[in-house]
Amino acid sequence: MNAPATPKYAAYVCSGCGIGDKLNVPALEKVATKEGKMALVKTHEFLCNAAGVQMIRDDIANEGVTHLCIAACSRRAKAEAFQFAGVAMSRANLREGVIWVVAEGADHDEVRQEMAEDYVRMGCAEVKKMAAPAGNVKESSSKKILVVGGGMSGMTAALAAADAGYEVVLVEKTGALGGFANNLYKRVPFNGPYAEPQEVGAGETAAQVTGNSKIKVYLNSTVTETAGAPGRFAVKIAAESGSISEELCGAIVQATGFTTYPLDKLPELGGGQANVVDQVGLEALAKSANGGAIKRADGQEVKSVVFVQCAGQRGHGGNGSGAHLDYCSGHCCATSIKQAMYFKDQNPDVDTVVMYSDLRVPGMGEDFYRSAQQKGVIFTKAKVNGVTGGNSCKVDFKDLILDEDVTTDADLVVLATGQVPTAGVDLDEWTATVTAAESGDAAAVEKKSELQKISVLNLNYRQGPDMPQFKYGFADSHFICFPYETRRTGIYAAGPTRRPMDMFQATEDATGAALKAIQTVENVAQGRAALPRAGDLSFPKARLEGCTQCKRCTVECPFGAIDEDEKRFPVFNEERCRRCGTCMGACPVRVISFENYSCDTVGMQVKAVNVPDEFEEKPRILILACENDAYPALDMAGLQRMTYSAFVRAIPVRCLGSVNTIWITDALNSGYDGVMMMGCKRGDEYQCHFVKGSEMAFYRMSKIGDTLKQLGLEEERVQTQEVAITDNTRVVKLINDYVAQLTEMGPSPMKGFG
Amino acid sequence: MTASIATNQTILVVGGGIAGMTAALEAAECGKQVILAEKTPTLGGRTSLLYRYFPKMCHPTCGLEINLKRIRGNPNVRVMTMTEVAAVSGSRGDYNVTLKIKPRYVTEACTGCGDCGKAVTAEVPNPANYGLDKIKAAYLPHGMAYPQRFVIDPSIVGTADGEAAKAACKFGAVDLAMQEETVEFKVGSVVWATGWRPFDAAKIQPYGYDRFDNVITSLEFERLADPRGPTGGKIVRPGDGKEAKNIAFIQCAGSRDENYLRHCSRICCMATLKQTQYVREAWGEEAKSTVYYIDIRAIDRFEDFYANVWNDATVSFIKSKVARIALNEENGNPVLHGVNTEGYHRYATEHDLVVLAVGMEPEVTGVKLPDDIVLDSSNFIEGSKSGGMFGAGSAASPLDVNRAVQSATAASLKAIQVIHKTASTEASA
Amino acid sequence: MSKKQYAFYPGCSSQAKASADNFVRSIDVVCEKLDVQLNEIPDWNCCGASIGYGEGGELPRLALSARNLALAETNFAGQDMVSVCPACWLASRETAERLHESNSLLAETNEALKEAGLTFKGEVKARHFVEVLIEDIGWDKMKSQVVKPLDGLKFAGYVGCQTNRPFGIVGESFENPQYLDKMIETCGGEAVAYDQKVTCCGGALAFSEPEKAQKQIRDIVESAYDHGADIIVTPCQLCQANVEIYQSEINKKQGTKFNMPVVYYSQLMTLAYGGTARQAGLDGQLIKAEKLEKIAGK
Amino acid sequence: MTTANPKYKNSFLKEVEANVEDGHMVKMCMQCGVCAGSCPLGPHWEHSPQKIFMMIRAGKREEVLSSDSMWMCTSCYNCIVRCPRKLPITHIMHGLANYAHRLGLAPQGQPTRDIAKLFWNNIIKTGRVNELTFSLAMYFKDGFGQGIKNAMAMQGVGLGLVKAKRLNPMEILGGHSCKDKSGIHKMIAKAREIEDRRKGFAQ
Repeated sequence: MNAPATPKYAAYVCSGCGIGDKLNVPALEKVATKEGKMALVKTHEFLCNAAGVQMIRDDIANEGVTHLCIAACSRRAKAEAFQFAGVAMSRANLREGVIWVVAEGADHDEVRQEMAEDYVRMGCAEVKKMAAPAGNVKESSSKKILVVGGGMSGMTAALAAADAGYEVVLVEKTGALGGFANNLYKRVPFNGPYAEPQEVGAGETAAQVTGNSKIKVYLNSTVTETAGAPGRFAVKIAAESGSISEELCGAIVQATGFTTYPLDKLPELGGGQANVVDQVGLEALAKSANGGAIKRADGQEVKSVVFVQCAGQRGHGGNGSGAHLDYCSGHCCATSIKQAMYFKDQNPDVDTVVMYSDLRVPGMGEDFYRSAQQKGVIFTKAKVNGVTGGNSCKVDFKDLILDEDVTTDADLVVLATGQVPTAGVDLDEWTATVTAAESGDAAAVEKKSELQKISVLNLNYRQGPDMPQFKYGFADSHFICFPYETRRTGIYAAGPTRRPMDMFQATEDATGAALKAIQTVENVAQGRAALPRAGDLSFPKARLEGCTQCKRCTVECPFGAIDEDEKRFPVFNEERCRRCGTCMGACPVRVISFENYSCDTVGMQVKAVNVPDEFEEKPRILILACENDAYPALDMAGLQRMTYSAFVRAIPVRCLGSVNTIWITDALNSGYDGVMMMGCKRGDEYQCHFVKGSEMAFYRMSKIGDTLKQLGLEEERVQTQEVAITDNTRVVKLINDYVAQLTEMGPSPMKGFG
Repeated sequence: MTASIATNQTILVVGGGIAGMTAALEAAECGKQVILAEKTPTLGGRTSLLYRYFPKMCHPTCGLEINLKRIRGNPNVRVMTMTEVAAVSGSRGDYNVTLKIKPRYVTEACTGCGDCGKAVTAEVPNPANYGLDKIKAAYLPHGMAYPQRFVIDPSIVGTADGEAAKAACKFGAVDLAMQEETVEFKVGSVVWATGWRPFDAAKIQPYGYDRFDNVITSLEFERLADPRGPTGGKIVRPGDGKEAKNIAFIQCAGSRDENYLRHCSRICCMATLKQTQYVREAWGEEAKSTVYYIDIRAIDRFEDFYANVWNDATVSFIKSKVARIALNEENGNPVLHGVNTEGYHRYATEHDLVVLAVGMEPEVTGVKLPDDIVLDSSNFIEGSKSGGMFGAGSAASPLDVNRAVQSATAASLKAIQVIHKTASTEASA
Repeated sequence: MSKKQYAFYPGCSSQAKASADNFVRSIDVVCEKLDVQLNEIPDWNCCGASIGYGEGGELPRLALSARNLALAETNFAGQDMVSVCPACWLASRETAERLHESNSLLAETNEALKEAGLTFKGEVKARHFVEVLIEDIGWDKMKSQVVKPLDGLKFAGYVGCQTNRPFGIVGESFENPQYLDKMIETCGGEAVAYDQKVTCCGGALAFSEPEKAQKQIRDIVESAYDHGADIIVTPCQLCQANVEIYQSEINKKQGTKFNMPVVYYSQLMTLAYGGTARQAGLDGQLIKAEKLEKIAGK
Repeated sequence: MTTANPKYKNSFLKEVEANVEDGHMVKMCMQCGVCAGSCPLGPHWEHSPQKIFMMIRAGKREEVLSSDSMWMCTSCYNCIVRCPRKLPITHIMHGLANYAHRLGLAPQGQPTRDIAKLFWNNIIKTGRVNELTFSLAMYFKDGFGQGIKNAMAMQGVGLGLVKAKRLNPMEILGGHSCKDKSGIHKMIAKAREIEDRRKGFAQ
């Protein structure tokens, strides 16, 4: 819905929770009326209770209030009570932000009151520049789910989405569904009693997929182009035959699986030699034996077998030169246990030895381990120094328990090698190649088309054709609480392309990814944002007439949400957007804004603060705090009644990435003595849910030095800090130290000029 | 409350930890109606009592803030705290559930101002710190508590303290007459995200958790390291407040042991590796962590975290299940007795503090569950006979947070499928 | 009132003038006071003890214990078989349980038993006398009989191994069992806390590996002294013998001055129940328990 | 039976499973070492139980059976109650010792082995222990001269026990005994015969 033609502004001051005792509320009302220019100003002794909220509702209904500033507690408190559809609302934080953090006692009454009055000024100034986001409802958007990859993960995702009532398009590059599972004789058990291998069931699942009317399967096909955005992905699917089909999809599940680490890269463990196989090689032997005696390639019955765990895995912690995979593939211990059972179940006299460095069978896998021991499988903690294949294989190893070097022989040696993800193109490599290609490097041009061939999605995003890869080439999320939160809205990786995993986890993972895909198409239909600003209806708008085509927004957007049209103007794909505002922070001409968050909503707050002149010795410090970590930390400092300087004025921002340098220069121009920015941890282990926000802020501020010099200001007047949500104690110290430092430096020379 | 709050198109999620919040939110953000029932006074569960996560060393509170914001902003989720499931009857698509709501003695009118807490003198063991310290008997569970409403401990109801709390509240939010309530309604599907509890370390008698002050659990250690914890983040001994620099971590404390928990709890190895880094951060080169283990289960990409800790000079690893702990009566140091099985070396080693990496026991262990539920041999929830109820997160299997959330997301869709089937059959009928 | 009836398996050391002769005398008094009647199994045989394994092997040892169990079954049908000796109890209970678990083993054992004209039906339950006291008699009744509380005496309750492991008394911890301390307190004595409560005394290896065993014994006695005990109390014959007998040896070899009496819980009870030094078998101590004799003399 | 044992093959493990009391549990050990740390005589072992289990799996037949480690068992049962895999370790140790002894591979002059033999013969003779003859037998097991020394060394104790009426000199003339000695002898002979048959010992 759109706000009525004539906006009406109202402010509501709560006098509860001690606000009335510690502050001069009538004075606050006066500020709201006189300076805030609020048409309607009311005080309530208990604003968040039913009566208080009803009062506001009535004003909206009867007085035509369209914009309201609630001067009470933190925006993080009583959020449910203060929910009013269709009106713009700001919150002036008088409780957590003022009375709970300013020192007790009459000596502080003046500064406490000044602080509160400023927050009221800021709240009123902010709301005047806000509009209630209407949201961009797109009922017509596509709710079809594209699943890339027809293995266990892909098939499970397809069925999961179909069973929830959604159309699915499944693209598989080979001629059959089933993927890696088709290689297996049996699988590790999915459920109790975790004692015996189970039937794989890939065939049954494939039959369910092909028999499901909601699922359209493309075999021998690959995705050659993915254009558009969530709700409107235009997908080109090319069959081997060369025919191209087009599908309009709403969201994508990437279940492109893995390949096994090449055996021939492990000569030190006998890789490539006769009768030395990897786990998938053994599955083949077991399949052809089909319950009978397992025979080697040369047809000889296997009477003794050694399993070498962590073969070319876990770096130096595993077996092999250490120059292979640094990670553990997680499933291999259970897989070798299962494979040893193939032998024992067929003939208990077969000697089966599993050489491990750490046996990793978490959860109920412990029962599977016990079951193998019950069957007589021997487990040895060992470091394998070398394997030679041939008619009688030799395994040189150190028994770490008996602490001695031994050689044992075996008819067959099985190397537990790792999973290598199939996640398409590495974007760093892509960017490098493209840059080189654009500068006319012929080889790069060649390489670019090679890369396009290995791409699994061929996205036409300017950031590259596939999902950004996390460590070791897995298309995983960077976040622990949000395993499906990646940098490509509406695209979710599932199964071993996301993280090394076994088949059971892969099916679970695929089900989860299917949900996220479904959620995406529902969000798009309602114009809602995805995590972390789930449900946000606002989205960035640009006044293109003011745009200088500098491309900063398109380059800096962490989510690849912004394309460029032929005239190099930015094209916003709001369905890809996470509403972080990084584009807004990047824009030098300030043409990008959200309905409820813009250069003005913050800029006006900065300007609204009443900055005393240099003689009053009351410095003013602007704090721009990340709304997800630093601002809650400030709130919790209040909750614990810690005290910090009443000279600071804190404004929550969506992300430091959204901080536009104009706010800083405005603040300094209007006589603030310092500006402190508080954002999340940056670097490899960054905690910013908008990926580069904190990084950006530090980068941009490093560039602000010259501006400061022009203003004749010390660099210390702008400070950027990493603050974690648990830093309630530290944040107080940061503030007080900074205030002390600025007091030391003396008032800003800009005072009075603003 | 009436049955009308829910229909067979509603999903009930039991448990308000990170798995339960996730299951509820993912469904709600797909447009489904969800009731989220939590046993304690606040959402957040075990993760809200963790200081940091492995392997990123980031703060669980950060994710909690995002999830709470999602819940505040989503009318599809109805949160019920201090609420337990008393009974579930019916089957897939059509369950009748009975919930019991314990009295909080504080109504929705609470603003979290804290006056009642100031008025009360009695103190109770602080649940947010596993009882390592005390809090007022009228309290906010912790800084991130949601709903942000105080709780009055039953122990002061009917006492002068209780009356003092009542008198102190300007908003009349304290209701000492509050009684346990029972509500019944229909739901289509139930997701059990009931989580886990630390295995009772006192049962592991050779380690003397019940006899020695300086033998604590990994969860208690987590609170010691947390700036919001009982020691303000100082790693000191509960016994005598002495700085704990030389710390032993004993793995598989309860797990992988047929006398206690037959399963591997999966998270304890990584949790210990993480905690060795707390020790390092606290004491630098003076720190000394010794990890006594059977197998280090740093699965998949966590391996590199293990590799880094392995290369940390302040941390050493001994492949050994510690046989027993004795006490040095002079200095209160626990003395660990055992054998390093890599080559058979006996040890009798003194440490300042011993941290038992206790295993995960399903919270539902010993709880009477609906007959429809299917449990495995360790009481993890495999699913339900009629296929309308699902385990999620560490209620389904011992999982780390990342996997628990993944599992909860999957469970959420399974619940949605049940709702969808019911709806479509009703439509066609 | 009618007495509780049990088939009694005394064991070799409890015979007249055997190493635990004094023990059984006190047991008799306790039974008398608590209305317990122990019916000695006719012609019972040695249980094979723990050391029997070396030569005895598996089945012969099972047969030995099965014979006692069979005799109990036939002579005192319906009664539990009670031992005062941990080794006897352990062997009997273990046999009963293993034969219960394995039919083949039961068949083989009975095949052997037939030679002695017996069969084991697997009905009788093998119990320890301490179980009878705690589970059948109860703490209240044990306390009710106390007329001469052992005021002011400090005891180190030494549980040792086989009364405690692998079976132990129901509900007790293997590492820190409480019942013996509770018995001491029931008799009015003070139980000191010390760290060798369940340390092994060396068992049968006291004979074959004297140095190693005596190291164990030294630890136990030393800790008892360090924690202020006057007397060590134990439920086990082998513990009693080893810990008492070898103190002089250790003194001789290591120059210690150990002189710590080692008595049985039943001796404390006898005295607390008003029994004489003779009834309590205090004359059986190698290291005289003067403090107890004084109380008996009161 | 005494074929050379290939390394890391099942043969010796299988032999142990067939012929050693509770030997079928050896394969269940997960090498945590709690038994090794729990044994009171641990410091005197050459090989800890858990290590012996590994040696069995590694096929070290001679080293295991000729080791005197299992003869160090005091039957304190600490290992059994702490083992996370519930291996009946004490029984397995007893079983291994007995098996080694029967095969004649157990170390010669291993004192516990000798005493075990004396003890068994002592109890089988009459069905009950004769503590006096047992003690004397022990003193004289290493020959007369040593026996006198041993006896003298323990004289004080002996006399003390006699004075305390806890050792009866008259037992030299037979002492306590079961009535049905012959029945017991036949029973034991039979049991041994069955076990030998089962375990494949020559009659």
